Amino acid sequence: MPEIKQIDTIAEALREALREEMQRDPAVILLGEDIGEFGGAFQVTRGLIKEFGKERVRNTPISETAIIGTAIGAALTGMRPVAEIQYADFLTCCMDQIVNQAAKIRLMTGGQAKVPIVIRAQVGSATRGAQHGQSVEAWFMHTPGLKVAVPSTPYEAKGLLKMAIRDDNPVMFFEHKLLYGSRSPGGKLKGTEGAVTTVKPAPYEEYTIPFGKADVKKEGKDVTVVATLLMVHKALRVAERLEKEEGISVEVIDPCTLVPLDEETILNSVKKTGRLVVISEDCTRGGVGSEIAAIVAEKALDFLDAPIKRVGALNTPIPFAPNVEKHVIPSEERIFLAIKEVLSS
Amino acid sequence: MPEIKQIDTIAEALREALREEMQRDPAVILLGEDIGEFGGAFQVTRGLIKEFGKERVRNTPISETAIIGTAIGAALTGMRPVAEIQYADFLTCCMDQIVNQAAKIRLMTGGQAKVPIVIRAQVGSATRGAQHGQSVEAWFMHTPGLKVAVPSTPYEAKGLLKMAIRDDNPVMFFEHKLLYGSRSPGGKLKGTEGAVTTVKPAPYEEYTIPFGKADVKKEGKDVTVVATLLMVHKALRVAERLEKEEGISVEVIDPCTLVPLDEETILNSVKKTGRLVVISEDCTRGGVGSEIAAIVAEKALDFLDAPIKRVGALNTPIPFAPNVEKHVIPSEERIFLAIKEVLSS
Amino acid sequence: MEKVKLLKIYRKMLEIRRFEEKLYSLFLTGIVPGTMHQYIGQEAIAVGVCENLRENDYITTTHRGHGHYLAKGAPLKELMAELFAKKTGCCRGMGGSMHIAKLSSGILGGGGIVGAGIPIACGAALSAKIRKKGQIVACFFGDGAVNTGAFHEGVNLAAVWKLPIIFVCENNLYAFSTPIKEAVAIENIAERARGYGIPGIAVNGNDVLEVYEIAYQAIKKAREGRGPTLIECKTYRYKGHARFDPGTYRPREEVEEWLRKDPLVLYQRKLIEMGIIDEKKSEEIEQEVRKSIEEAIKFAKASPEPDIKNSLEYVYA
Amino acid sequence: MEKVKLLKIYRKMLEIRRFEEKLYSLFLTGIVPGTMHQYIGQEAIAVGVCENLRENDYITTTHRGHGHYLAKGAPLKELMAELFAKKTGCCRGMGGSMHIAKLSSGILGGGGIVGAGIPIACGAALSAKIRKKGQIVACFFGDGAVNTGAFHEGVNLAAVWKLPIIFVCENNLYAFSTPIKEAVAIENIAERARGYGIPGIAVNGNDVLEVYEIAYQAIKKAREGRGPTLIECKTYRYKGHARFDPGTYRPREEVEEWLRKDPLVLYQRKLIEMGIIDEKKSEEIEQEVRKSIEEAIKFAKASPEPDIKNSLEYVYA
Ligand SMILES: Cc1ncc(C[n+]2csc(CCOP(=O)(O)OP(=O)(O)O)c2C)c(N)n1
Ligand SMILES: Cc1ncc(C[n+]2csc(CCOP(=O)(O)OP(=O)(O)O)c2C)c(N)n1
Ligand SMILES: [Mg+2]
Ligand SMILES: [Mg+2]
Repeated sequence: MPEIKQIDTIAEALREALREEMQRDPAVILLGEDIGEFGGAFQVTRGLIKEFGKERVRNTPISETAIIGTAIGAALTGMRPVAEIQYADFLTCCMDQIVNQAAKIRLMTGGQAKVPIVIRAQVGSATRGAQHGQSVEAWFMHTPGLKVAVPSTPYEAKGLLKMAIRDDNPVMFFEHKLLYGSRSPGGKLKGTEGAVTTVKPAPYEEYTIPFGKADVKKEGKDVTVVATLLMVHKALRVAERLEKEEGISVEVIDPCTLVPLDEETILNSVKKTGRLVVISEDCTRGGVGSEIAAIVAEKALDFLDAPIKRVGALNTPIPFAPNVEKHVIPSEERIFLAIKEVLSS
Repeated sequence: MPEIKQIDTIAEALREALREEMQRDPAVILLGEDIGEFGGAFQVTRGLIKEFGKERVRNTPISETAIIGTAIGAALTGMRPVAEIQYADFLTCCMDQIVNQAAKIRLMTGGQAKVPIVIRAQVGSATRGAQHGQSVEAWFMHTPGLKVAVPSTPYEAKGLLKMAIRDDNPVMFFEHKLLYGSRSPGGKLKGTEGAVTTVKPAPYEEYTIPFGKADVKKEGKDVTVVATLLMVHKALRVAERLEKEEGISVEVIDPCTLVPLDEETILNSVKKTGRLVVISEDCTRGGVGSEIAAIVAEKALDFLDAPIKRVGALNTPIPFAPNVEKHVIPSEERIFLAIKEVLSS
Repeated sequence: MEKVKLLKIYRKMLEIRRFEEKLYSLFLTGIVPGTMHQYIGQEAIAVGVCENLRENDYITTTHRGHGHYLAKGAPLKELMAELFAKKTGCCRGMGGSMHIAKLSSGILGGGGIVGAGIPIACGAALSAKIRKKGQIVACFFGDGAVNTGAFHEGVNLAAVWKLPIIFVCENNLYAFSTPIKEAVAIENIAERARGYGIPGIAVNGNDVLEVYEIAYQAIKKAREGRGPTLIECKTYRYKGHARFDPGTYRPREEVEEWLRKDPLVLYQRKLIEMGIIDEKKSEEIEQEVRKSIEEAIKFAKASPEPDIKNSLEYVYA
Repeated sequence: MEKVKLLKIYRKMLEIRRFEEKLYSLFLTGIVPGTMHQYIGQEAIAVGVCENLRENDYITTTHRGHGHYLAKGAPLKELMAELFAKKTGCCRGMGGSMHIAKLSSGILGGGGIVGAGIPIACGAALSAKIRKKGQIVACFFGDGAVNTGAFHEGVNLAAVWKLPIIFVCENNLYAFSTPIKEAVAIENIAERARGYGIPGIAVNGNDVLEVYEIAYQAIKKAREGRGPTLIECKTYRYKGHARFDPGTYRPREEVEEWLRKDPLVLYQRKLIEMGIIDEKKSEEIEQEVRKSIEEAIKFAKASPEPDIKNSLEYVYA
């Protein structure tokens, strides 16, 4: 067997990040449903219970409020818990603990307390119906006191998760179910439009990625595309096609974290290209794209040569039928047309 | 005593709306904490239990998930429940029922079911600290399947609530704690900057206000201001001052409902004035203002003569100390400066 | 119990079993999209309870809802079509396996959020109480649900308001991969009932007649306005949790032990002993059931996909 | 119990009582902003429990947290300053009455969300267990909290994981305006414990020595790794729920009956009977307490408001 030098899947990159941080710091513990022997619904924590024991890898009953509340209480008293919420849709079951407790405790205690927790949850739509596919990043962008990470490749997954664990604040860590790239239960759906080969492998060596620094996934000069998670990959493919077919040069920016947001990189790019398309998988109305569009309309309006364009999910719960679901989620076709539209005005 | 011909407070306007709808339709029931004998934390339901009995005005234990879940189940089987959540901050305690159930059931059942519920909750900051003052409208704008109403005067309060009750969909009905205008427990705080005299009284006669129709609270030609709830009143006062002191003509638009949103009225106004300031009390990042700014940046960019400006709360949980709280919430001074800024570029 | 009824129960149980078996093999061929949670092994519960229900009574189900749907008497072919994501499905292809609903049959819906159906069931019970039509609600959920806040808030409200509802906990010993011993520190989930001031009873969930009898009493009580009951049915999940999960976290001996307590075999044996059924009759029912399933598959396959425009109109009423 | 301890308990109870009384009159003058929930009438519980705690033990409290803060031994003047919204407050004026915390005294915080502190307390207990410092957690909450999902999920987790925690329910018979009879269908909240597999005990919450004794046993058990206990303390809220609420929804006879069972008077009488205290000693303590409160008021008044820039830096660590 050849020596493994890099990590090619996000699932493994996350696992490695957890492993390294747990080795480094005994205060790091894991909490979540089915994360023990089973290794998590998406197998991210596979094997960790064997390595670190039941005391640090804690399988919980189905009780999201208890999971997050417990993580908070442990964090207040010296631990650094990483909680897994099986689907981001279930964050609604512990919304109070996240929004009213984790995010507010530091301010409410006048800076006495810190709440170093990471809440991992996966978003994205993949034929599981309305309650297992919503993308909810925007709610948490709107909640001061939280940070929000959105890794799109193994490289970012590992570096950002390690950073999140070391951060003294609550971090919402969103993973995309179609990007895990594993074939284990709940893993990559072969043959789905969304199932892309992940890029940017993660090295095994020690590194972290600072929050608030966007990654320019592709440089370009005609139009700025800001995209997150799975949409980074769709945008890159469309960019490639536009370049090849029409000679259009697309700059693709991956913010990597939504809070803090690297406004500077986005604004500089827009100032250069004069055009902006924002692509995120959440519902367009009130979504991630709205915030980014608003920032640009406030801070770089004079540089815009065309209306801003948001590409997001249609404003509907996710339907089960794959043909309708496909229509609801931003497709490469829709992204393609949006970029063309922005370029033609 | 002179004959009462109109309703001067929002609390009374809401009560009258509930009373009229309960008289009209036996399917209308009320659920919530302390809404019975006590009449609700803000006295909106005062007296209704006497008039309609314990069967229809149902005092609940402290269990927001049970309140909303029960409302949904009753709605699925023929009732039209109006649930009161004592503070909008506590919506986090029933977020799943609102987001994953109420909002999605109709689509998930392929249109078989309808969920005619109204969820009343009050927002706004008023020296109660971080967990009793958050404005959370934006989360629900971002949740397809819900409608969102934001009445700013007794007239709208009554007309929109009656409409909400008759709507076959779940409606999030946001009231502002400083606008109730009553002196009962939890009522208007005299002497606070936010405590304004409400305008536009409600008649006792029968009327409803259709959703999705903005109300132009003041016509103007130099700048468009879109404001909600308490901010409508602050905007109007600033507009008055600007008009008097500097001869600036401000158009103040109150969307009345955020979903559906009357984009047309907003866009037409911006096309006329070329300038937009959006004022809402929620945190600026990812807030109501972001969505409205994004729409305008998409659909009326070419008409803009100046960058869009959002005025919202600073991105922090609400601090208790009144001097700091005042600084966090949009003040008339901040609104004044924002409008001036937009006009000077 | 009358013979017809006994036979009807058998037929229903068999229908669910064969439906799930067939579905499993269809699923492996890739023709059925999404995920699914199967009811095999727990048939006695859905049937034992639902045989006590009137057509206008309500049920709420879970992510594992195929069995409840069939037991409540909703059309099989619409269930199949739903799983095929077809326009003719009970939810027009919008719900899928986790979200089975048929309102005209009193099936208020399944759900992908564990526990969430419980307060909703209470709402239906409240509505039934207010509208005074004598309806009751049977609220199904798993052992995993009993640790959610939704369970607690819902059951407490039902107890305080004496709602006409029965809470049916299907304790199949696992919530996904998590054994019940890791999730609660009590022997019987039924013990929780006392903390709400309602009766709680643990029954053998693999014995359809026992389930029927206990449900009968509880439903009678609910219908008479004497409040809710919590019934814990001990049973076992034959398959893995969902889809590709092989369920290997369960000890082999445990699985085998439960396979020996198969509710369908148990009941069939009893019917034979009682002289209600013989090989011929049994085969006859088998054929009928298989035929209806084959027809449903044909129907589902032939049905069109949901059209996009219409589907998006379901967001608002 | 030693005399010093008995006297310390008395002093603490008196301190809370006088603090709240003084605060009430200050509040009426308009000098104290915001809202507040007072602890008068429930002093025996906070003191009876906290006198068993070590300095590095933890407590979580609620919206009604002044008493717990003082009982755990955190500085009185910082509490006063907090209520005055001053920079020298225990939370630098950022928390206010509903959000009393003093981490260095093990007070993890109060909260405006009923029930939400319960799972947080479990987290501290988990951490204590993992870090093996022999710490325990006393988690305070009201009768209203026991119907929230957070209570259920938290207590269940603590039971399953045998966490070193005691759950102290202060049943003052009302949640805001809602009488306990409208909120649960059981006689004693302590009965809920059994459903989680932990012991539950109802005690007279107005008898500080009874509370002390039961808490002592439960804390010992927790510290020895034998898991949590639910203690229900029957008591009464003297004032309305908050601020201007006159609490008129409560029958006058009920209020009067409870006023006759005043925990402070009861305890004072006992101390006199035991010969621990006499009029002189009692007056001496009274003076000390009043003095410390007056000093705290002076301190709070003289303290500066929080400055805006610094305050906003608390959002992130
Ligand atoms: C609130 C919530 N948390 C977690 C999940 C993921 N999940 C789906 S089913 C399941 C196990 C449910 O167990 P149980 O209630 O016993 O039902 P069973 O699957 O055994 O029928 C889990 C953890 C979910 N759907 N909802
Ligand atoms: C989740 C939630 N729902 C409602 C409220 C409003 N509220 C604040 S205190 C209270 C009553 C609490 O009663 P209890 O727990 O008995 O405590 P007590 O006030 O009697 O000390 C209510 C309803 C809240 N703060 N949080
Ligand atoms: Mg189970
Ligand atoms: Mg109480």
